[in-house]
Amino acid sequence: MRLHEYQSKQRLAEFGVPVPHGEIAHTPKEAFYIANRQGGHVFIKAQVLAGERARSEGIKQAHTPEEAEYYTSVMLKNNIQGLPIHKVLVETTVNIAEELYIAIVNDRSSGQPVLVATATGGMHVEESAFADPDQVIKAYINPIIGLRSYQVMRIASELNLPRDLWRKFDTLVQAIYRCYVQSDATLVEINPLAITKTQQFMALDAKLIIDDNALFRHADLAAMRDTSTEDETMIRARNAKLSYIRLDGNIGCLVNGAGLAMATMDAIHFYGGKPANFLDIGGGAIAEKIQTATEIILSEPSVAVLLVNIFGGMTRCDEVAQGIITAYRNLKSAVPLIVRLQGTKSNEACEMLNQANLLRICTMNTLSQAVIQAIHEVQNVDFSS
Amino acid sequence: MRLHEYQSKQRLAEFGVPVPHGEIAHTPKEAFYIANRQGGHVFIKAQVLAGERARSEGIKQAHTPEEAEYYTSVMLKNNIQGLPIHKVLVETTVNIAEELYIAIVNDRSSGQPVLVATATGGMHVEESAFADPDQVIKAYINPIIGLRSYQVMRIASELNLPRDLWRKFDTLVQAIYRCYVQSDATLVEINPLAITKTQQFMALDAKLIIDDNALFRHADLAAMRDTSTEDETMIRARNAKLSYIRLDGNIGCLVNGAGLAMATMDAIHFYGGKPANFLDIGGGAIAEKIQTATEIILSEPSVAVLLVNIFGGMTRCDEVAQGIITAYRNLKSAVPLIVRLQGTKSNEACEMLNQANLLRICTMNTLSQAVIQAIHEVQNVDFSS
Amino acid sequence: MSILVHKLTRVLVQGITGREGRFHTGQMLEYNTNIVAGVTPGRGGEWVHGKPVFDNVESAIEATGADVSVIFVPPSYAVDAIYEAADAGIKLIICITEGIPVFEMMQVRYYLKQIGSRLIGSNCPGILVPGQCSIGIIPWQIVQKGKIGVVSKSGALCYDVVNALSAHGLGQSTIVGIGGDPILGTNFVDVLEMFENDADTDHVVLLGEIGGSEEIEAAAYIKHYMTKPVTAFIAGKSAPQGTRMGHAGAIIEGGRGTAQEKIEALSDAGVRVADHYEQIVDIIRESK
Amino acid sequence: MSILVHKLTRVLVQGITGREGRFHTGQMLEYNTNIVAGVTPGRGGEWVHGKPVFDNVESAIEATGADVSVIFVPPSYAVDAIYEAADAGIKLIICITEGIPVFEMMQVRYYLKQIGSRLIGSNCPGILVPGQCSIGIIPWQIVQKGKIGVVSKSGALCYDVVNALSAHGLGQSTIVGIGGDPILGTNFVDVLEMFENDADTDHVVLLGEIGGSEEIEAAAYIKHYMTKPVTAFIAGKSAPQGTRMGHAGAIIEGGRGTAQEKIEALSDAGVRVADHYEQIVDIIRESK
Repeated sequence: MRLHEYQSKQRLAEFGVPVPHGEIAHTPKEAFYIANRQGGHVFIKAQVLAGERARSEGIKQAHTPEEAEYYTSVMLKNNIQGLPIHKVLVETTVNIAEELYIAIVNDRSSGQPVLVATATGGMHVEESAFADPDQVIKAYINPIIGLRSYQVMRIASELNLPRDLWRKFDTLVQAIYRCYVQSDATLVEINPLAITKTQQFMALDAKLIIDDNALFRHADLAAMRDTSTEDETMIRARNAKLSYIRLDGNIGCLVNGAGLAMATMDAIHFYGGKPANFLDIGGGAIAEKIQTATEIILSEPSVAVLLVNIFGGMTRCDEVAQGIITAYRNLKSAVPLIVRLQGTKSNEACEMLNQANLLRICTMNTLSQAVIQAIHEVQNVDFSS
Repeated sequence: MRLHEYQSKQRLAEFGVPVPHGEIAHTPKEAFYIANRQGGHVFIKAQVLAGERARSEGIKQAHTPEEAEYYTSVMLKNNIQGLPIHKVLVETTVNIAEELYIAIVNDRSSGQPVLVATATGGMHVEESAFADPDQVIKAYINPIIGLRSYQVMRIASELNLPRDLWRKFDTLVQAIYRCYVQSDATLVEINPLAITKTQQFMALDAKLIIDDNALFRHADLAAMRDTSTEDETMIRARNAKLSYIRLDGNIGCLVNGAGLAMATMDAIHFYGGKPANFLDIGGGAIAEKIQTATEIILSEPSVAVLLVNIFGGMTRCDEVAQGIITAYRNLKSAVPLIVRLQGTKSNEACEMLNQANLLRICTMNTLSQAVIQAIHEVQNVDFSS
Repeated sequence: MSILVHKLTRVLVQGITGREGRFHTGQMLEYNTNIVAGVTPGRGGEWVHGKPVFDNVESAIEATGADVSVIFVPPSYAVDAIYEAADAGIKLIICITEGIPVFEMMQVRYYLKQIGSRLIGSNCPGILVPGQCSIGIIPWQIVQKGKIGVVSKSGALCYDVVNALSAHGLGQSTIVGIGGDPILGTNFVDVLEMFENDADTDHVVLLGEIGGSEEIEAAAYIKHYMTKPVTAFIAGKSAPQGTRMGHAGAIIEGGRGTAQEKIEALSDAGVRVADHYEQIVDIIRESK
Repeated sequence: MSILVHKLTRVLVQGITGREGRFHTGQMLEYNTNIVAGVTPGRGGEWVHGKPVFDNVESAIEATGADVSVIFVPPSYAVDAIYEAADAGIKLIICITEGIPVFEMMQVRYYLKQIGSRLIGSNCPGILVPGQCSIGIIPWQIVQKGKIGVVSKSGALCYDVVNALSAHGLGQSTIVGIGGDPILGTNFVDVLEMFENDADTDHVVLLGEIGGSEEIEAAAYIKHYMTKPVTAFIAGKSAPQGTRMGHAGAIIEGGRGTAQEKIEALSDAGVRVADHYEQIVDIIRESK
């Protein structure tokens, strides 16, 4: 789960990381008053879970409360990467001497957290990192021992930080690491990390991603979830513990297992079709969950056909069939249904589906057949519309 | 540094360990009111840093506020093992079904913390542990990984705890371990740990000892130090970072290094004398610290002679001589001085001492000579007094 | 022969009294897996499917000589179960549990490497040796004894492929589900090495996914050390780029992790990579 | 020959720019110890007593080939210094620093055992090989080359004994101060074993104290494995019982740790134990 900038900063500040003074505004008027209290010179920053806000007019510098009000009013009508902006962070401007980049992220291949830093932060950090990999400084962290100060001092040295800032840098980075561990974060990123003209470190922008598997023990973080930009379908999917991602095609997919779900999308592409979604019902799903999943897909206006690809191991095909049938009956849906079921109780399932009197249903033995049939159905729909 | 019972309980409670409701009273009247608020049935427990309070009338059960007031008034006039009682804990009585013993302590020989438990707690725990070592249940804790739940469950099993209490026991013990680690404790002991009639765990008595070397990072714990029972000399010694322990003899000892200080005491005993104190000035002490140390020893009325045994390595003997001379001059002391100095700058030091015109001074080459001379001086004093 | 486990492996089921543990213990026993005991703290003395339940792993080992453990414990206790098994001397631990926080997995993985226990998973379907034993949740109904070693990150996709292999007479030597979580106890390379050294395996099927670099490392291993033919499929070629791990993820992975890059690395190592997973059977049949 | 270190040992001083580090570096150099570099983070590029200072251990090793480190870093950073030395591959780390919190010492001791680095101390005077090198704070003015190995928990007591030995012509092969803290990186047994195997040592002096059970373990080792004579002294026979570690301490130590118990165990192992430390010289002379 990703946190907003203002939430990330709040969390980091709890561990002792210095951040600029800032307040959240939901209206232009609020922004005016906050800016006024801060002397007029503020940044207005759209709080939206998308990257590259600066390139999308999501960050503006105001020099008067009126400007703050104006930029806020423009922003709140805007959206970034399709996400509406419901609030902005009104933040005091800081006198910057230098900008660094620093992050802690889980490294899959070593199975360790890794500290990453570059001497030049800002929005071009990735490009310059790719252009000159040598300037990217890394320290792998023993997950049992934790981050050692000597590792941080070494990074301070490689970043060419002024020597009298090294201990302060260690204190800062240790605070970031504590925040990372105690928040069960998979990423903590501060970009830019400023050194102010008074030789203080300050996190000008921050991003935290929390491990979804660990949210059960972080009620405070779980409560930070911003559902204001999620529609009902997304919330329904999450509540049902369905992994659901909308895509821009028209073939709805209902599959068990993330790997098989991706492989099914790949097969649709392979035969020239376009999936409307990724949906993994997980292992051992029962009829109710399948019903919810089916209803979610059928409720999407873009879906012209539903392709079901289930290989029953822990998942029982009869439960899948039952869920699908109930959903179709509930919604009285006429969306064509292409079913490919294999494994546990697949014969029973096919029998159930055949006897369910759904409007247009087709059961197939192989995924290839099912995909070709689905694409065929879509083309029919396209012609008739 | 050892904490009082009420402080230990307060600390444990912060980590989620259940303790009975209790309040501190400094006067019998306070005890009356607290007992009254708690319905009259309370324990009155002397808050004093000594063991075996129950055997020394330091724990009393009251059934009315009047009784609470009475016991408090008696206790506050009393002392335990020579320590005055300045406050009592007035604590609600708890309905107990069973009493266990549990502690976490640093184990020197394995270099790990060890969890120790017995199924029968209370004040006889040590005797019964020695009588039947098999009933003592231990689990060694990996200091890097921490205490694992499976270890606690195993202990629950060996303690024959009811199975439905195992998870609750794990939660409790994990809280105790967190308290131990995060307080830099060298001991956390809960004795007895009660299981109440409603099947709750509750710490009826608790003892924490904090690692003195770690106090610098625990300002809150350091502030809990009770200096009300320490006299000025003890406080002065601690503030000067002198390791000082009063003993019941009459030969004052000033030595560098704990090992040499103990060996000096041993030599005094070997030749039939009795040391008045243990005092380690530490390594590399300068004149001022030596002066303080000398003044502390000379200020004790029991001291009939001062024996100095210094082997100068990091410690410079001239600094030692300077400190001693200044102290003798300051106090205009007539206590005989027996000095044995070896090592760095010992010749200069002897020269300084010889020229200082102290009243009665004797420099010796070996410790044996010095000790025999000191004992001789003491006997002279004894005869003359 | 087989890899990792065999007919005589003495299996312990941690979490045997739970819904999943109980059900799959029944399934494994039906396949004649040599399950000797179960463990659930606080449930010692019970019996499940005729097997004794112990309060802890140590006493289960003492009583039954269990040497491999399979874990069906819920995520909040699963890591503790892994530590317990490892500390009790179990050298192969198969963790089926899904949803363990990743930081704890990093810690336990590090610890197990130190003390020399192997972990498969977590969040994996386990290991199945056709005709010998099934340790985990791979449906044995679909397998067939043969010479193809299968190693997969995903579960259902693996079953589907194994089912197709069996349907075409292409039996399997050992099937290993290593799991698809970011932190894996055992990687493709580990299993490939075992297959390379296994006399009963003459062909390997590798089922990978987008994300991570295990397939790239596998390609490097295959290129330099493997003599047996490998057929692969990488799921997620058409997947949209997922939530990016900030700049850091991109910088660290350095552009690795895409299906295309994995396919290229494997192809370069001489692996035949299927465009669509149903082609795997055809590719193997053609090569015979 | 000698144990642990010798003339060619390339010594790194961590904390070389501090007051203690600087002073003792001078002392060690006066004894011709082969100090090659110092480390103080943030002070790289400076020089102390003609030796280069580096910002970190790794670069110091790269530049100078240092293979043993001696630590004079204040307690709040000393543990980090030990980890740094160990992670950089230093196999012998001598920590002079006093006052390190005991929990951190337990952690670092455990870690060093895993990665196979030896720690002497903390809170110890170090190692001195007469005529070869002094690594730590043992005053070299009092030593004499010879055949007696000395191992001690305490500092000043050790110096006093060594001084007396030298004064009577009883030279030393190696002097090792293991420190008197509750958690020791290296124990009596470790050092006794080295002396037993050292051709240059024909007699050992062991200086112990009350507390802990290292002397008991030493007695057991001597009894079963040692052929060379050992003379010992245990300080604290007349000490009052210190602050008791609650019931737990008594239960865990089971009555061990007193001077009397240690003296008996050592005597039982054939060690001649001095009643008073000035007797040590006499005992050794008598035995010659």
